[in-house]
Formats: sequence, C-alpha cells, structure tokens
Amino acid sequence: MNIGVFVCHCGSNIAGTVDTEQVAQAARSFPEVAFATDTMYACSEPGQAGIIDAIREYGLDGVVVASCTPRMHEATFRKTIGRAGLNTYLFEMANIREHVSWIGKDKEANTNKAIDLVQIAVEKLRRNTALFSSEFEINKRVMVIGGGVAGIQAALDCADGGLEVVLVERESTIGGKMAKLDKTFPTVDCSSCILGPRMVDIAQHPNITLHAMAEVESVDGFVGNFDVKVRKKATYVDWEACTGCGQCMEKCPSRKAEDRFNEHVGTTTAINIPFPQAIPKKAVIDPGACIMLTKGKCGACAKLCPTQAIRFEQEDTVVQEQVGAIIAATGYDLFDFTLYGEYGGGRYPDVVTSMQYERMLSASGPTGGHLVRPSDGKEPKDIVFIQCVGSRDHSVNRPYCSGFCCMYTAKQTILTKDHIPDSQSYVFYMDIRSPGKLYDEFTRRAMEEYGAKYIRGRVSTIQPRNGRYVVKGADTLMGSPVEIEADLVVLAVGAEASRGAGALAEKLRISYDGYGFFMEGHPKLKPVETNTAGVYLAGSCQGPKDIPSSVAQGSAAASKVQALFSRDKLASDPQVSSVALQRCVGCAKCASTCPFGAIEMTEFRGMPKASVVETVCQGCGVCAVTCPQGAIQLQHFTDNQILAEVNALCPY
Amino acid sequence: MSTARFLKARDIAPWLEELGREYTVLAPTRHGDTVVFREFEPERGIELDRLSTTPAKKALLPPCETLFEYATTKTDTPPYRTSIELRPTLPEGKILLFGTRPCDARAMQIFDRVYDGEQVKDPYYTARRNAATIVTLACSGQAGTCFCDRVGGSPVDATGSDVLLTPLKAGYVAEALTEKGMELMRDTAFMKADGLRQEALNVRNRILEEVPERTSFLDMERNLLSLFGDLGFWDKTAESCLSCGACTYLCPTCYCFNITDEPHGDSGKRIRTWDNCMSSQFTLEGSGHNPRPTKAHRMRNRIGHKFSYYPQLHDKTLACVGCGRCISNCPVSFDIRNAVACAIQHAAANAQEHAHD
Amino acid sequence: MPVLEGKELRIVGFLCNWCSYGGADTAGVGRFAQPTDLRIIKLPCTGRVNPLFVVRAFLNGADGVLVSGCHPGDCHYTAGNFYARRRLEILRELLDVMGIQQERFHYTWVSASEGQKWKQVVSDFTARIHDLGPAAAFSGCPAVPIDMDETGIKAAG
Amino acid sequence: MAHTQELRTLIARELPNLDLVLAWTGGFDPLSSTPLFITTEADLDRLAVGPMHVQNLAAYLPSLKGRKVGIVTRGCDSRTITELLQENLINRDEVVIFGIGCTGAVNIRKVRTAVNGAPVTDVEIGDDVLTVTTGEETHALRLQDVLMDKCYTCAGQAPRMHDHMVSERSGCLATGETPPSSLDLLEGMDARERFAFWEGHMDRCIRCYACRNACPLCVCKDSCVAQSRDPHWVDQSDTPREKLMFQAIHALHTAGRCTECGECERACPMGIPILAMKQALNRRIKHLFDYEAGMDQESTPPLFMFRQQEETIKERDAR
Amino acid sequence: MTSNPPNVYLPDMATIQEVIQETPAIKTFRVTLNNADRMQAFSFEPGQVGQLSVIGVGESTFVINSPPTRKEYLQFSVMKVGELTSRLHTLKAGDQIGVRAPLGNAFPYDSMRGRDIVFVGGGIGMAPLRTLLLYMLDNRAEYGKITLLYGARSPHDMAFSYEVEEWLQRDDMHTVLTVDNGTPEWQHKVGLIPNILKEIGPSPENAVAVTCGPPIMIKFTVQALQELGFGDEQIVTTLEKRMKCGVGICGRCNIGSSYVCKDGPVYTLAQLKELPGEM
Repeated sequence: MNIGVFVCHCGSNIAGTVDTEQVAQAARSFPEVAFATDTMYACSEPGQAGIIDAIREYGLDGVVVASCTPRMHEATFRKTIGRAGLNTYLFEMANIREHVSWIGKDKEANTNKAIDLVQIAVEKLRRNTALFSSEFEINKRVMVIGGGVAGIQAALDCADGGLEVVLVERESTIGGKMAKLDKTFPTVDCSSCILGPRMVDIAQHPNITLHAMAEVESVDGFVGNFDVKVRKKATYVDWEACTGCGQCMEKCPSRKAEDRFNEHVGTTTAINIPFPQAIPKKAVIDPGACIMLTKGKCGACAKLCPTQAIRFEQEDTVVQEQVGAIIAATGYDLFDFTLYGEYGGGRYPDVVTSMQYERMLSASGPTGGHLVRPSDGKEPKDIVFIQCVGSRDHSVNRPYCSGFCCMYTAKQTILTKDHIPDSQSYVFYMDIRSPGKLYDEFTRRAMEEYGAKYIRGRVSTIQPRNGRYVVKGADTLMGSPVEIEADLVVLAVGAEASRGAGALAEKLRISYDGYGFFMEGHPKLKPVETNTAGVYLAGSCQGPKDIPSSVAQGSAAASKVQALFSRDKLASDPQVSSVALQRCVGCAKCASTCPFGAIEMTEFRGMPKASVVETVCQGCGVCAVTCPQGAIQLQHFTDNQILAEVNALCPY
Repeated sequence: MSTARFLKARDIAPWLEELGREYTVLAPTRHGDTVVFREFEPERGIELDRLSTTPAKKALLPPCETLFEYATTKTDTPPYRTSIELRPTLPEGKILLFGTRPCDARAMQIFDRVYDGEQVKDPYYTARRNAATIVTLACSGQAGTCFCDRVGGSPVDATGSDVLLTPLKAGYVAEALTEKGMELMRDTAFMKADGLRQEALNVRNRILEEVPERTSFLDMERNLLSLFGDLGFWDKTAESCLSCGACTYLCPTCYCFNITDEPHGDSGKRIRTWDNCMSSQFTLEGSGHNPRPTKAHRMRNRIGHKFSYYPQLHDKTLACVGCGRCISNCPVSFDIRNAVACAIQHAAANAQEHAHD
Repeated sequence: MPVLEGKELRIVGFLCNWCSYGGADTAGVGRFAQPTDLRIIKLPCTGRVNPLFVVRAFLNGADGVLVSGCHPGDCHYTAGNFYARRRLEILRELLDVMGIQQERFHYTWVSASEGQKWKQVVSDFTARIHDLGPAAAFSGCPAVPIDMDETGIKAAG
Repeated sequence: MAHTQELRTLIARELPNLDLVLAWTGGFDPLSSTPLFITTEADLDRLAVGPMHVQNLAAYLPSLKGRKVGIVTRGCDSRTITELLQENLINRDEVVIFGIGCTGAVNIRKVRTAVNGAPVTDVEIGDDVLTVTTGEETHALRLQDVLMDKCYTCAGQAPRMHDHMVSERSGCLATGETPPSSLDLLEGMDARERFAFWEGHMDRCIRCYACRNACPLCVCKDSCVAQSRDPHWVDQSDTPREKLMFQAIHALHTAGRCTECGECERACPMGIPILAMKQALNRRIKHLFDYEAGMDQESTPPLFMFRQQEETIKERDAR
Repeated sequence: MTSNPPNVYLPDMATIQEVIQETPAIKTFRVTLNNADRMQAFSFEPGQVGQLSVIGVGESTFVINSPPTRKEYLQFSVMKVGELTSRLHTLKAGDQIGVRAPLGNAFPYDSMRGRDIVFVGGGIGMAPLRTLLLYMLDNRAEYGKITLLYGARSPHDMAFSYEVEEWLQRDDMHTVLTVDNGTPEWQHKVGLIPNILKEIGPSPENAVAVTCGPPIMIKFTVQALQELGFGDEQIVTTLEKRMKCGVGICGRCNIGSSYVCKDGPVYTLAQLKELPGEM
C-alpha cells in the first residue's frame, strides 16, 4: 500500500500545542507510508484538494488524516478520497485535536503522543481492505413517538410529503404540553386556536395512523427496517364505537380520578375525555378510579352510552409496526418542586406551578378561566412568581437553564393583569433570558406596561401567615432583604427529561445525557440526528425548547426522514463481520451471542458453518470475541488490525 | 598424548564453570521436575542420573533461531521508496555439549546427513556443528522405554560423540574419540587414566550384556512401503493420538522446522522454529487443501520417515535412536515400538497375501 | 515512538466509538486538561474488546490498560457492553492469576456527554498507574521454578 | 477386580449396538495407561480400570460425533460430557455412558519423581498406599500424596449421569491430609511472585500444545490461533512471553467452560502446572457468577450470556 | 574455519518491475534481482520454482513462469489465497520482494524432444505450463504436435488472456479453452477439463501429456489420460505443496522419501506411483 499521511494544523487548534511538522516527519518512516505532510486545514477546500493531488501525484492508495475526531470529519475525508478514485474505506483518522492538542499542555508530550496515534492509524490502515456496501430495501413508513407540537409537526410534514406515518402517543390525546397552555408568548395568541387545527389534521390525514394511549414496547431491526412493538393500553372503551359525545362523563358517579390534563388542579370523572378539543376525542376509563373496575358494580356509563362502547373486560394489545425511520418527540416533564422544602414542599395550597396556573388561566380549565386561590376560591390580588424552580440549580442536579420560563412568566404576569386589573405581580428572577424575536420586548412590556415588579434575587422561604403567604427573599440589586405578602405564589418550574426517556432511549439504542435528554448526533451540525441511523429527534426530548424551536425541529426531523427515504435502497455499512469458512468449526457460539440474530448456521460441503447476514449485522464485534479461533472477523476491526495497534503502542 | 582422563564427580561442576569462559556449555539440569539442557551455571546444578526430558538437539538446532534480521530505509522525496536490508545472523562461538546420552549423540549424525549434506549445507547448523564438542555419558542401563538396541545403537554407543564418559565408582573415565575431543581433554588437569580404559571397557561390556535380545527395526524400509496404501492400518494405529507435538519436540532426531517472519514496526526478523508433523497445520496449504488431512496420514508420515523414508535416502540408517522419550512423554502413552512392530508384522502379512494372489 | 522517558508510562485505552470515544471528544471540546500518557484505540463497541488484547498489551509491556464503553443498558448495539462487562471481569481475575497486578487494569462506563467524567477517569487512572510505577517485565533470565519435591511427597507409614 | 469384570460384562452386552467403546488398558510400564478403543469382544480382555488409568476419554468424543460411542466415565470426566452436551459438541443419543466410581487418579509424574525416575517394574495399590517397585527397591507412597491435583478438589467420584453403572461403587482410596497443591502454592503468592512463577515455568515449555490437544473443550484444534497468522495472536518465538500468551488464550477460551479435568497438566511433558491457572480462574468465576462448568446441562456458560443487572459486579473507581 | 557455505535461506532482494492483473484473483509479477551480477548470471530451467518473500510477512513458492529464453526479468503468477499472496497482491512496481530461486527440478524437456505434447492446465496451474509452452514455442521445430487444453472456472478467471489470443491464432499449435460456467459471450467450450480432454481425444502415440491444476482436477485428468491410453511415463505433472525451506530439509513437502521442493515439483505418474498417495 502507498499511504499518504496528512497532519492538520487546524489553524492553531492543533499546531498550537503539537509540532505538526515533526509528526509528519516521523510518519515518513512508518511502513508503507509513501507521502507525509502537514497541512493548514485538511478539511478546507484547498486542504482536500491537496489530498486529492497527492493521491494522484504519488499513486497513493490509502490515506491517514491526523486532525480532529473522526466523528467530525471522517465522512468528509472518505468522500474526498472517493473523489480521487480510492475506495473510501482505505482511510483512517488520527484524532490529534480532541484527544491531544486540546487536552494536553506539554508540546513535547503532545507531539510524541500524536506520532503514536498516527502510527496506530497507519498500522490499522495497512491492514484495511477495500469494502463495498451492499444495498437493501427500505420500508418507507415512519414512526413518530410523541404527539406534542414537535411530533405533530414532524408527522404532518412527513405525511404531507407522501409518507405513511405511525404516530404513537402515551396519553389519550395528542397535543402535549402546548395543548395545556392558555396563550403563547410573545404574541399572546390562543394556544389551542393555533394547535387545534393541526391536531385535527392529524386525525384526518389519510397517511397518518394514530395510536393514542400507546407506548413503544420494543424496537428491533435497523435503519430502513425497524420492527416496533407498540403496546396499546386498555381504555375500557371501544374507540371504534365511541363518538366522544361525553354523556358518560356527565353521569359518572366517581369523581376521584386524577386530572392529569389539568395538572391535578382538582379531580375528574373516572371516565373522561380530557378536554373538548382532544384528538382522538374518545373516552377513557381510569381503572383506578372506576367503581365498576374496582368494586365490580356500577356500570352507569355502560348503561348510558348511546353506542354501547364500554368494554370493562378490555385488555392491553400489542400491535406490530414495520417502519424505516423513527422520530422521537417525547417532550419533557416538569420538575417536581416539592423537593424544595423552602417553598412548602407541596403543603401550601396556594403555591402552584406555572403549568397549573396556565390551566387556571384557560377558559376550558378547571376554574373556567377564573383566577382563584385553590384554598378558598377567592380572587388573588398579590401574586408572586418565582423563577428558576428546578433550573440553574446544582443542589437539585438541574444546573441547566430551561430556557422558556422567563418568557412564560412574563406572559403570565400580563395575563394576570388582564384577568384581574387591580392585581399586582412580583417576579423573583436570577437573570432574564429572552433571546428571540420580540422576546425581550415582551418582557419589557410586562414590566413597563403591565406593571409587574421584577426583583432580582432568590426566594429563601415562603411562610403562610393569616391566610396569606409571606415570601422572603433578597433583592440583590438593592442589596436588601425583601418581604412580600402574597395571595398566590406561582413557581416557574423547569423542564426535565420526560419520565421513561432513558428506557425508550435504550430501546432505540440512542444515547442520553445525565439528565435523560437524548443525545443529538452532533451538538451543532447534527441537531436532529442521533448516532443510530434512522432514528431522529424533535423537540424537547433533546433538551428544553420553546414552541417555535420544537416546531422547527419537527420539520427538520421530517426533512431528514424525507431525505433518507428519497432513495429506494439504502447502502449497508460494509464494516460488518465475515466468516473465514476454512477456519470456522461450526460451534455456533457466535450465533448464540449476536445481539441482532445476524448469524445463521449454514452448511458448506457437509460441515456446519456460520454465515453473516450482512444487512442485519450492525458491526458490534461481539461475535469476533466469542469465536475462539478467530474465524469470524469484524471487517476494519479485525484481530490483526487491533493487535497491530497494540503492538505499535507496546513494542516491548 | 593421553586421551583418557578420570573425572571425579565433584570436579565436574568447577570444570564446566571454567570451560564456560571459552564455550557455551550446555548441560542437563533440573527444571521443575524435568531435566532439560540449559546453559550451565553452578547454582543450577547438573543432573546426570537420568535421561533428560528434552533431547540435546537444541544445541545444534535451537527451538527458535533467527535466520536474518531486516531493516528498512526510505528515500527522502515522495513517493518514499523503501529499501530492505537483510542481515543474516550466523551463530558464533564454541559450544560444549556435556552429558548427552549415546542416543542423543547418535542423533546428531542423523541431522548431519540432512543439514550438512552433499548438495545442501545449512549454514546455521553447520556453524554450530563445527563449533560443538559433544561429551557423552554412557548409560548404566536401559530404562523401560529405551530401545536403542533395536534401531542400531546401544547404551554405550559412541557414535557422534567427541568424548565418551564411562561411569565408574566416584567418577567417570573420559575417552576422547575425535580431534575435538582430544583438544578438550588435552588441557584439563584431570588425572590421566589410560590405565582405566580396560576397566571402562569392561563396564561397558557388562552394560551391553544386560541388553535383552529383541527384534530389530533395521532393514524394514522396503517392507513398510507396502503399508502406504493401507490407510485403515494407520487409522487404527493413530486412533488414540491427540496430534500434539510432544513426541516430535522431545525426539532427538526430529528436525522439521517452520519459517516465519515476525515483524516489529519497520524492522523484524525471519525465524525458524521447531515444527511438528503431527499437526494438521503442518501441511495445510493456503487454498485449504491438506495433503495429510487426518492423524492417520500424519502418523504414517512420522513412522514412515523414521523407519522407511530416511533409511531409503541415507544408507539404511534409521531416523530413530530409540531414546523412548516419545513413549514416556506421550499423553496417551502411544508406544512407537508396538506401532512399528505391528507395521512390520502387517506388512509381512500383506506381502504373504499378495504372494497367494 | 515510545512513551516519554521519565514523564509518561505506557497506558493503552480501548474505547467504544459511540459513548466513551465521544466522551473523550467532549472532554477535548471542553478543553479539560488531562495527562498525556493514554493512547486510545477506537473500537465500535466494548463488545469488540477481546480480553486478550489487554493481555497482549500487558505482556508487551503496557503499564496500564483502560477500557471504557457505554453505560450498561445504553449500548449502541444493545448488549455489547453486557458481554464486555462479564469478559472484563473474568479478565481482571485472569490477570491476577497470571501475576499482572489487577490495579493496572480498569474498565468503566463513560457516555458521550460525560466529558468531565472522562477527564476524571483519565486523570485518576493515570495517577494510579504512576503510583504503581512501571509494570514487571519478563526478567529474561527466569528462575527455575519451585520443585514439586519441596511440596513434600512423603513415604507412607 | 470384580468391578473390572462387571464393566466387561456391561460393555459386552451393549457392544453390538455401538461403533466403539472408549476405555483404558495398561501402557508401556506398570504405571502408565493408554486409551483402549474397543470394537470387538476380544478387545475387552485388555480393558483395565484403576487409579493408574487416568486419561479423560471424553476428549475423543467431539471427533467421534456421528458415531455411536460407549465411554467409560468417572465423576470428573462426566462433567466434560455435560459441558460438551451443553455446547452441542456431541449428541446425547450417540453416547452410552458406562459409569464407574473413581478410586482416585494417580499423577504418574509425582510417582516418577518420588522414585527419582527409576524404571518401575511393579505397582501395587493398597488401601491408601501405592507400593512402587523399581528393580530391587520398593517405595511405599501415600496415595494421597501422589494423586493428581484435581483430585484434591474432587466434586464427586461417581459420574453425574450414566446409562450403565458398575454397581460395585468404591470411593476415593486416598485418605489423610492432602499435600499442598500447585494451586495452593499459586494462591499464596503475590502478583510479582506469580509473574515470576509463570515466567519460570514457561521457560521450559516446548510449545508442543499437548495441553491444548488433550483439552476436551479445545474445539478449534486444527484451526487454533496459536499457529495462525490471521489472526496473529502469538508469534513463534521461543520466549516465555509468547508461551504465557498462549496459556492466557487457552485460559480465556475455556473460561467458564473448563471442568478442571486436568488433562492439560497431565499431558504436559514438561510438567508445567497449568491446571493451577485454570483452577484459580475457576474459583474466581465461581465467586463472580456462582457458576461451575459441567454441572448442569441446561445452563449457559457465563461468557455466552449476561444479566442486565449483575448483582455481583460492582462499578469501580479509576482512582 | 573453512569458508562459509552460501546461505540458502537468504533471499536476493528484487524489485518488482511490472504487475499484471490477470484475473480478479491472479496477478503476474515481473521482477529483477537488485544485484545486477546475480541477475545477469541467473539461469534456470522450465518448471523450476522460486520462493518469493514479502519481508515481514513470509515466503511462499511459485513457479518461475517466464521461459528461460527470456532473460530480462523473472515472472511469477500469484493467485490470492492466503496471507502472503494477499500481501503480494497489494505490491506495485518499484516495491521490494525477496527471491530465492531457482529451486527444484525441471520439466524433462530434453526427453520430450521430437514428441507430441499435450498440455492440460487448470486455473493457476496454467502458470508452470506456460513456461514450458513458451520454451517449446521458442524452439518450435524440436517438438511435434502441440495441443493445449486450458480450463478455468469462468471466462474472467482465465489468466494470460493476452497470450491465449495469440495461441488461438497460431497454426503450429492446437488450443482449446473451456470454462466450468460459461457466459453468453463465451465462444469456446463449456465443461470440466477431463471431459473436454476425452472429447478432444489426443493420441498417446509418441506423446507426452503435461498437466497442472488443483489436486482434484489433476486426479481426474490423469484418469482421463489413462483412458486415452497414456502410459505412466507419458504423464507429467508438477505439484504444489506447502514449502518452507525449499532445500529438502524442513520436512513438510515430502511425499514419502521424495521432497517436492528439491526432487520435484515435476514428476511423472510412474514416479508418483512409487510414493504414498499424498497429493
């Protein structure tokens, strides 16, 4: 092999702490290296042209680029050498930026280490073989998990583009968090007025199949050919028959059911349709609250239902969906503020969350849009808003900013003034974060036009006194303690990963961060991709987002799926396992350990032999370690390649 | 010029230590509960009471020997061209092999015909061979697995030795048999012992008298050829064989080797190492074809080589010295004596059958 | 190129592509300063880590070997690190049986987001290896092992 | 030798239904034995069983797959059969097991060392004494002292499964205190001592691979990585490094599968205590996964399975 | 000390001058020894072999398939089957390899003079035959009728296609090509070599058959030749074995007492019948 080595300066990113020229010089002596040089920016247009020129001029047939992480530019450089006519797999990268120049200060040690990394890349490349992808059919259906605004947008964009969409929603209705909002910032337009029509579109779209009250149970397969099992939870109502008329709700004697839609501001009936605009507008029985299901008698709804849709005997069903791509749009959940003892830990009835407040503001909410104190139903006059409850706080492991609380609090102060003109709002804040079109102007309006008093500082305690609440804090701008007596306290609770996000990530084989938010492919360049081919992200499941960002991501994810499906066949990654028939003794140990069932036992001249199904193999290499005689090897990560790297690093 | 000396047992170690300045001295020493030939060091001691577990062949044919080292250099301008320099590593220095048994010494001559032949001279082997002086200790008797007498040797055979030691009480009579042997003995301070030669001869004769009368395996090379086609016979013979290499590596006459390159970055070496004809991989070809696919084929080759092929090529000398190590160290106690005897019998029966045809 | 004499020890890392390699990248992006001893070999998954690579590294003179992958349950290939965990546990034991100090080997789980944790792992492990010093090498002149005689086969009665 | 006679009768009865029966016969001297491949009733005359008949005959079974084979089996060897069945390397309906109760297996190497390598002319087995005659001398050796190391950790003298059982059961004849084994020696060392221990022993290894070829669970044999170039795990140099590497390969390939039959060590012509490596590893695997190989045909060796929650594995700190 | 014998294990370093891709699996290498004097003095006979080294990888045996009458380079054709041949296939003009040659015996081309020659080659087995064929074509008058039957698995597995065309055109030899699996474009025979051989039916009269190919093909070709009436002395084959030393010592290529590397690789059937059947 004639190997070319290109050592990138990355401006001063690498060259600042690595002697790139010396690295290139050292590379010249490595076996089969026919050309080595340093280059300013290997990934730049002239940098790539330099690689192509060198390939042509010196007859190179393999290339090592020592630069940044392969996660950044491996694909770039593979394409580069492909343009020069080389097989794109005759390429290796040495990561001398993230793994060397950015983490070490000692230039001599860095240079020495970079030389080592280039050497192991050369040793590996010497043993690379040209690989060729094979093609496989793709199933052009897409599954969207989560029917919030991001999922709705993604589903509609895909469906409008002609794709069949399966939308899976955990609750009995789509709409997500946005459906609970009264108004949206900074336009203060009605949330359900803008979301409602889109929800109706979902219901009516011929390309969309909606599974509400359903969760993903397992995901098998791989990009283009996922096989997803969806568990549809029992609703005890035949949704085929239910017309959503709501008569059952009126007569249901059990009113102890949790009202999740209204954020537990009060309770609701055991049989319930969460809100008038619900999609699907179907009744669901809460088995924990239903008298028939708990005590075996009642059945009022069944007697009353005009279409006889009640099915007390209903059980969960599992449906199987074959799709080619999956968009996760599972949103977020709200921080549990009861962790803060100083805010009453949930003991004070008139300390509510911002989302509960939102429901109280809503005309379709539990109070019919009247702002009242939960404790006595009186109209509050002095209302304190506390920011950053469960955001930017290390003590509760929520060091991040939830991003949208500043804005919705401003909105809520404005709406409060609209509802109760003689009210006074106080906002305790840390910083006001309002980047975005018309956002800062909006917060100014809350203060200037609506008279909300903003106090910069943390609240130390809330104490009840004479039916009201004393909110004690510090005004850090004035440098003085503050004490405000309030009728109602609204906590701007932060966003956290949706419950069960980790479990879903494991099913989808995608990564998630320490808070449970899903990891995007690259923080800047791959915001909606994941590292698992065919799985995309939209909305707050990746991190807290406001509505416009979530919608943008929904559309972005949809366009990624459209791009994926624009081909009729997908090329499989050829870095898969292969069996040396001569060495295989047919013990089938590899087949038993393969996580994908990608190894079949076949017969060759009467002897049992293992055989890899290339399109199913994902290239993990578990088999290669299982096989004692090394008959099955993961291409491009063969035993000999890794041993060559080990031997280069440890030459004894 | 006297060529016989008397070596007191207790004088041997100091003498070998002294010789260590001029020679690489290899002698049998205890290693775990085995006896192996190693470079002599006083603290390792010397073990002359029993036949060594490993043969002495490693003195002339080390288990691993570098044939050459290589290094690469490159041109300065791209595309850098590699040139390769090969540096042969011929052995240097004198070797004293002390305490071999007659069977092991005799085996050296079996090597000589192959490694130091008319047509081909192996430069590594011949360099060692020419530099080696072999001091052999006559056996006091035969162990249960010994059969030197059946393959043309004896417990006191001096073939291949430069000096023969005959055990007497409290010491050994050392008789130089070759120029090299005389050179070695000439400079020793040991007592001249020409007078003890007769006594030594008597001792050796007494040992010879103890050797039982047994059928010889000589002159069977042609008879055995008739068994080549009878794979069934070899199947049965080899049924318990595990195809390991204990017999071949411990055999003083097995000389097959492998050659492999062991690279180390941009330099490395080509080595030759003992190899084992009982292994399937010995003859496995790149294409997957194997001319000796079963252990029966391989057993046929091993026995064939020792008792038929080699004698055909080399004046009827068997490539077996009857040391019995392959028997006593075989994990399944495969007894080559029975196998050969059985083969001869079988061949005779086959011949008779054909005569009747 | 050997490690820097006197400054560094020979530490080899086997990292899975999806989590820990990314975690090391994240540490790099965050400019989290780390000791320079470690050399990383990238593999698709810890399921590809043949424990024998680690043995080979030690027999070839490595002073420390670090393996890192996705957190259990978080494997890009579903189960690769579950197999790896068992294999590496057994490897730890084998190293001990072979006389290679167990402390010279460490395996851990670092996700792509845990740049800070990666820095900590590298810093701690490197410090540990420096505390242990260079690994025992083959002496080249092995002692004759203890004779079974000394374990005492006695005559009966 | 009533049980030998009973065994002959049992085998003779089954022989017409079998292609062959694996048993033992005497070897080249009174101490040694060799496998006997019985195909005719006449072969039965040579059959012998006792403390000196030691090869683990189950090692031949995988290569005889497809033929109907009878096998004389002791307790420890039956674990090999279980393991082979578990890994589908043999079929149960092709194997007929003639069980015998083991009386203890003699380590011939220990005996030869005890008699200083003198030619053995006669061996007599008393209750717990082995009387070895070498020419004029006799040596009375305590049986316990000359057993194979594996006997000191015996998990049962009778086979764990059988189709026919020699009724006259006899337990292990050895009594009294067990002498220190290589395993005890190894376990008593620190890391540096162990490393030196192995380097010292590997120094005399001749790379004959008898350990591997005798191992009933080495399924690769002809495709073993010890000699392959792709993969090139070991080079051919005659160094303790490469030899120890091979032992590590063998130990890991048999980890969780090795039943401690001891064939590796018994087969080693250089007397290297390699069983101790496997025994020590097995102890640790037992501790980790509560697993012993060859005990239960339905279980899966620990390296071919996993649990999402590994109760016994703790995450460790890099510090 | 007497003067050291030449080191039979030490290769001559040589430079690859040209690489010809014969088929997807076969490449031909034309090499010259770096030592000009040794290159000048190099002589060999058709049928002899050489050991090619990729230094650091290993060594393997290949027949020298350029005719001795063409001296500007040594030619070896290599089919990619294992580690060494795969590495050889990655080499290019200008790269260095080791050569130990010539080794072994040669075709008995002297005793073939004046006789009809039947070449039967299968796959890479055509390489040794090519040497002898080219030698005979260079000395055409000394030999009788020349027939060549050359078979391969499929049309694109046919090596030396550039020469095969020429051989087909020549009127002083009879060339028949066959493949196991044909394609629509394939103009020649389709069928196994032994069957086609029987179909052509060359006369054994004053003829010698020379055959080389995979072991299984040789076996059935020999049977076919015998059916056609060729005697044991009239059938010549050249064997391929795993070799290491190349000088009759290391012990893996022997068939009975005959060492293929030294006493072979060329044998008559009569000679082979004296040896145990270890093809």
